[in-house]
Amino acid sequence: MSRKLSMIQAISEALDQKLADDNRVMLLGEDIGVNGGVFRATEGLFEKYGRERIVDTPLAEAGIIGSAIGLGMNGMIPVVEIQFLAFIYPGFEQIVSHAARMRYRTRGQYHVPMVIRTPFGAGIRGPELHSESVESFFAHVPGLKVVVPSTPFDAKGLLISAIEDPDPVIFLEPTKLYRAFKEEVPEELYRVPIGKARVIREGSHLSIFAWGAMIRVAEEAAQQLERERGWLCEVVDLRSISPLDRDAILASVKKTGRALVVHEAHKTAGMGAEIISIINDEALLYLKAPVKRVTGYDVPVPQFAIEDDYLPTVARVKQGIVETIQY
Amino acid sequence: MSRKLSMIQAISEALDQKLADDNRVMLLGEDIGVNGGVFRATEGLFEKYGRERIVDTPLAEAGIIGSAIGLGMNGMIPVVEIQFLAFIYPGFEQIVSHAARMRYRTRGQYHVPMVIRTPFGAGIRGPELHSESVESFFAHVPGLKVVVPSTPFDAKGLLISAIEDPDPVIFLEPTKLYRAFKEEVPEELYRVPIGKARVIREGSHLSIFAWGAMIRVAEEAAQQLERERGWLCEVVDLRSISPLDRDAILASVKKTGRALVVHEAHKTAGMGAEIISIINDEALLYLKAPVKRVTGYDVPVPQFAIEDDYLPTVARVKQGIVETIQY
Amino acid sequence: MTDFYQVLDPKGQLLEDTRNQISEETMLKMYGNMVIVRAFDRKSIHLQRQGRMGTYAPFEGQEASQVGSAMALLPGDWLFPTYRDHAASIVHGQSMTRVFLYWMGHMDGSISPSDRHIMPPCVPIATQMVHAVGTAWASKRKGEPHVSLAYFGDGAGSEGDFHEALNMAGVFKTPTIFFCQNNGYAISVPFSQQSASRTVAQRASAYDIPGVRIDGNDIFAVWLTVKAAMERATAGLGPTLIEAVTYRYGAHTTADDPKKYRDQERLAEEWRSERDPVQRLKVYLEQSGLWNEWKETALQTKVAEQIEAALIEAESYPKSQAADMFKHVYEVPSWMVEEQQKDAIVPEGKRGVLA
Amino acid sequence: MTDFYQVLDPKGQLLEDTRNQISEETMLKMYGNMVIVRAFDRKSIHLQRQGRMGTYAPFEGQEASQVGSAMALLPGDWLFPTYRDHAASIVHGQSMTRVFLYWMGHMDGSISPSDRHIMPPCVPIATQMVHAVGTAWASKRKGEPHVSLAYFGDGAGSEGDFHEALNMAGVFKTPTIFFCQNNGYAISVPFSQQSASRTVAQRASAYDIPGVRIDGNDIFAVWLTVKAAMERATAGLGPTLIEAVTYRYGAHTTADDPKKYRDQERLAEEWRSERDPVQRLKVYLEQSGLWNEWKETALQTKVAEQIEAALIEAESYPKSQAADMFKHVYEVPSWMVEEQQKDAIVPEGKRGVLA
Ligand SMILES: Cc1ncc(C[n+]2csc(CCOP(=O)(O)OP(=O)(O)O)c2C)c(N)n1
Ligand SMILES: Cc1ncc(C[n+]2csc(CCOP(=O)(O)OP(=O)(O)O)c2C)c(N)n1
Ligand SMILES: [Mg+2]
Ligand SMILES: [Mg+2]
Repeated sequence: MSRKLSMIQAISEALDQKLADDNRVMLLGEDIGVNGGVFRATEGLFEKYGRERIVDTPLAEAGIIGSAIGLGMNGMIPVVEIQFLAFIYPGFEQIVSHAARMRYRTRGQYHVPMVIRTPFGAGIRGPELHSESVESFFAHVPGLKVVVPSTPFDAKGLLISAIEDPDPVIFLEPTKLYRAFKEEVPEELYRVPIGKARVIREGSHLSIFAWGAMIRVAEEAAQQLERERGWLCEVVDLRSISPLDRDAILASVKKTGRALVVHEAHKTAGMGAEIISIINDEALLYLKAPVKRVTGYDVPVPQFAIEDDYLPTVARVKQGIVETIQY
Repeated sequence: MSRKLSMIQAISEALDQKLADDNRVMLLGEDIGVNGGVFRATEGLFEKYGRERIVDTPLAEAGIIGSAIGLGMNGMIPVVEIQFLAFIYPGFEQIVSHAARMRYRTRGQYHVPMVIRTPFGAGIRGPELHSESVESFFAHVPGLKVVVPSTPFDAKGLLISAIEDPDPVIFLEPTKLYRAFKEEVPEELYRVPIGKARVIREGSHLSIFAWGAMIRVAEEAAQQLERERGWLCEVVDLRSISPLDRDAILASVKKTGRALVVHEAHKTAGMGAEIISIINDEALLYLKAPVKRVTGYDVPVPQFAIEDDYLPTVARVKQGIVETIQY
Repeated sequence: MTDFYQVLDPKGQLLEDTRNQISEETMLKMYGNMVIVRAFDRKSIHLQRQGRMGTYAPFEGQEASQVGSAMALLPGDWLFPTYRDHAASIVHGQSMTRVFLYWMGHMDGSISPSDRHIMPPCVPIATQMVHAVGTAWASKRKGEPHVSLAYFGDGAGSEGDFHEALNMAGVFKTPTIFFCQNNGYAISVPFSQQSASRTVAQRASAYDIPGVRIDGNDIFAVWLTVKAAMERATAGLGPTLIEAVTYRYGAHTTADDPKKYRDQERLAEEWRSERDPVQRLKVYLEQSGLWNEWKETALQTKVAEQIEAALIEAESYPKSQAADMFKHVYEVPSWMVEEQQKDAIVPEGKRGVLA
Repeated sequence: MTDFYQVLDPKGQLLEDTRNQISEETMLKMYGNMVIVRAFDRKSIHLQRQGRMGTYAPFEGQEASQVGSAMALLPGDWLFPTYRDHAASIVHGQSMTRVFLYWMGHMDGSISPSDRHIMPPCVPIATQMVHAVGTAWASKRKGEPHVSLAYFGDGAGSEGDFHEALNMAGVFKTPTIFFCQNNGYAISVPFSQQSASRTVAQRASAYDIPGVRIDGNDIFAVWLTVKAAMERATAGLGPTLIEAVTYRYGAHTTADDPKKYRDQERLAEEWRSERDPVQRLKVYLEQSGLWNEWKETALQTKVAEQIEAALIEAESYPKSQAADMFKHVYEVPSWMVEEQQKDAIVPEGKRGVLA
């Protein structure tokens, strides 16, 4: 059975079902208890599972993430909510120097089955530092996995996989998509595998690699160009930022010979560069044109009055496609 | 006039001369005062400039970097020493969310003329977390500059430029090179410009892009292959990681048609990817082979017994060159 | 709630004679300022509801804390507000126009008046506290008699930066004033769950610096306490931690619903009717013959006009433009910034049509 | 220095009657443990000088703090050492072999015995303190009567993580023991410059949790204090902060030269001759008729043999290999790990010769 759910509902359901399924699962975060989370991802869970398992923490991200590491090492499965991605920085050391390395340092004796969920990305008219997308920071850290859903279905299935994953997973939720649309989501527990991309639109002229809120921008651009020029762009939702699904990237680009990456993050040292490098490594000779990056600019995400100018738009993606196809 | 100095001496001299030159310059850090710094970069400066300007701080990186931001906004030029790169993480939020953005948020009214110096990189048999090279984190942050010297001469000139730069500069000092060799260093104050690479070995068969301690590995590999096969590899010391010297990268690769990047940092989402992307953007058609990355692996930097296996070696670089040239 | 320093009790009665410490002029200014910022706050909520502003963080209930502390400052003092301290910013000299612009998401919303040091509202919790150590330290090094005052909330007291700031300020005896508005909540989390300690002020003892707990709805107590802290600070005696006990009547931000986590009607009503900061000063001024209904009416009219004028100015201020995003990333733009700016200013209609 | 809890004074005299609290067997074990770890420490410095080990962090002078606290623990308790707390690890059950391996840079150097929870030495200062909140919290949730004990230094008290750990442990009443060895220095920085407060223990009042300052060179005081904290913790009363005042006789690490920042000869000599933890227990045991020179000689011989055996084991332990680097990055290796492993194990001689 399935019903139509928004992404936030799908996330909430995944949490609920894993809480019911596994007594070791605990949620930790600021305002996630009585208040149900600032985006309401944990609505109703406090009443259902109690204060032992749905924990309103003090305002201390290093403390939250660090104690979640300890909880994870001692048999719990902590699912941490960070209120917005930029507020993960106080806990950055705990993630990079500990969560990602505990299994390694102890030669597998201890591990940290932690998930850190956090809304990310721009486009919601948020104040400063509510719109960051710095996924490449985490992708550069061995020992972490990084996941970004773009649909309610994937959000539920990926979150369940993340909670069941024995290693720490950074789970980035595109704020803009929380309530953007609904789709059929199965009622039962199901998994979407981490590390697997999904081709959401087949095509032969060019491959677009994207994730999160940029998927919709990519799709729209692809649709318009099909209508306008008959070009068929393949859209690949990478879903996992680390590890990237190299096979999917290569399969698509070997077919189309042209590619474009869309991401909200700053261009320099963003994940677009890594994707280009994977293509360079293994499919250079298939390329008919340079791989294009349509990304956020190398400037701080501006105040919201002009955030739309910062973000990749359908027009910018289309321009990139045109330039790549007509190279 | 010049004399032969090691890199640490050159750094020390740059600090000394800027302290003498500009009363606003202050040094802050753990053990930099009476003790002269754990690597002795500040030896003798406490005695010379006193505790007001050479400040032994509490063990609190967010506090050090955060207060340096305030000092910088109110007329001082703070030069912070972080004992090892990994210990910058507690201050990561201060760097990313404040130092890098203060000019932007205040529309130029306040700025942070801060330098953060820190030893980085492996190869000194250091304990855990004493050998990281995560320069790409900082290169992904607009508003920061990132600099890495590979010679005593450049260290002094770049550090002086960094201190005089009105924007925050992350100054990464390859620990392994501190005392590796000496070279002629002018006595006077001089600048090496930030953002400019240096071709340290001309060549026509392949371009090697590297920085810091990897320069010596790259040079050695190039020399051996010239001897062994007569191949002339160009070695480009990027020196600035942000901004990268795109012109130098493109000029070299357009000439050679083949390129290889060497860095100690983990491969995925490291700066090698960005360099490949710059080449992809502007010089794809010049490439006769994929650009190779010879880098640290996507594993935590291991304990020192096997750190040499983690690091790019001359043999690995040579293998990369051979594969690229014989592609 | 009673173990704090109070001068003017909730009924508007003076508990200690402050006549030679606070002039009548100052008292009237305190009142005028509280009235205008309250009106500003209500206007902002209204504008947000109308979609003319983004998410907004109201402060009604906390006027005495913000106005009293900011009024104590001298023009050269540095002010570090959070996202909730626009009352303090306005009192220290920020224009209401600019505060409107900030909440409208305008790029120019956090520029300080050039003759003041009013920092942009700080969003990441507690991070501004260490900046205020640094600016104060610099003032001290330069021999300037200025303090840096950092606002923060009860929730902020749990962050590591709080601790590092207080310790460093204590070690270097910087002229920093750490001003906590303990409004009882960090969004939904009550202070009793936020902290293992009963008060924020007691944390000062961890650093052997003075910690003072005051009635944050008593503007006299606030003003006098900050003045005393300023004296200590500029005398080279170092920082002070002040905990002003107060309450926000409304939501955390316009995106928040306080009914989800507290008995909003009862509690807010109780604070408003029994401990309101504006009302108690008004009663005192009236009883002292310094205020009357006629003056009140005139003030309210003036205030409404001023706010309206600021709003008109804000709404007719030149809009932020894509090009603004590329300014002030560095003093000298990087090549990436320069090049990407060219890409960004292509008009949308002109994109994707090259062929 | 005297405002702390002391049971056995520096002259080996008992200040309070502890006979029914600490058994003779325990006392003898305390002594034996202190002797062996001291010998281990000296051996390690020696090995480092010979180039058989990497940089090493010695703890001589701090034996009572480490041995006394670790001996108080039960097998199921969690131990979070720093880079200086191998004495504690050894006492809690870590093999000396593994400690040697750790300092030899071996990949297997931080594996806990499988029937203990001994965490790897924590390098980034204060970060382990929050882990000990988490593990203790989990013990509590599972209803296991175990504590988590985190070691840290006086310098660590300045880090934000110290504050967040204490506050969170206080809020959730986790069975965590925060054990500070205040050895007076964070590398070169004396505590007086590290902290605005005179003691570490007083910081407990910032969290309304108990803070105890003890003579860290008095193993009885250490043991009794940790036992009391364990009782509180497992009774659900929450964390305790313990400040054990002690001194490291030697360098911060073998890479450090204490003469640069303190009057090393005078100070270390003073501590060693006047307050040594091993000597004072020895005097007490001798006076109590529990110890004599004959036993001492036997112990020293046994200790030397044990250390030698551990060293031989460590030096003949299979060397770390490149392939080890790729293990345990994830439970299931990523494709990057798998592929790069293939690259890494190409023998050096085989590289660069494909042609
Ligand atoms: C580092 C960080 N974490 C989380 C947030 C999200 N957040 C914004 S305000 C707030 C509560 C702050 O409470 P308090 O310090 O009491 O100040 P108040 O809002 O009551 O004025 C939170 C959790 C943030 N802005 N920064
Ligand atoms: C976050 C961090 N910053 C800096 C360092 C470098 N460092 C290693 S030990 C040390 C001093 C620690 O002093 P203390 O906490 O008193 O412990 P002790 O060494 O005296 O046992 C410093 C600064 C580090 N390991 N981690
Ligand atoms: Mg609050
Ligand atoms: Mg110490």
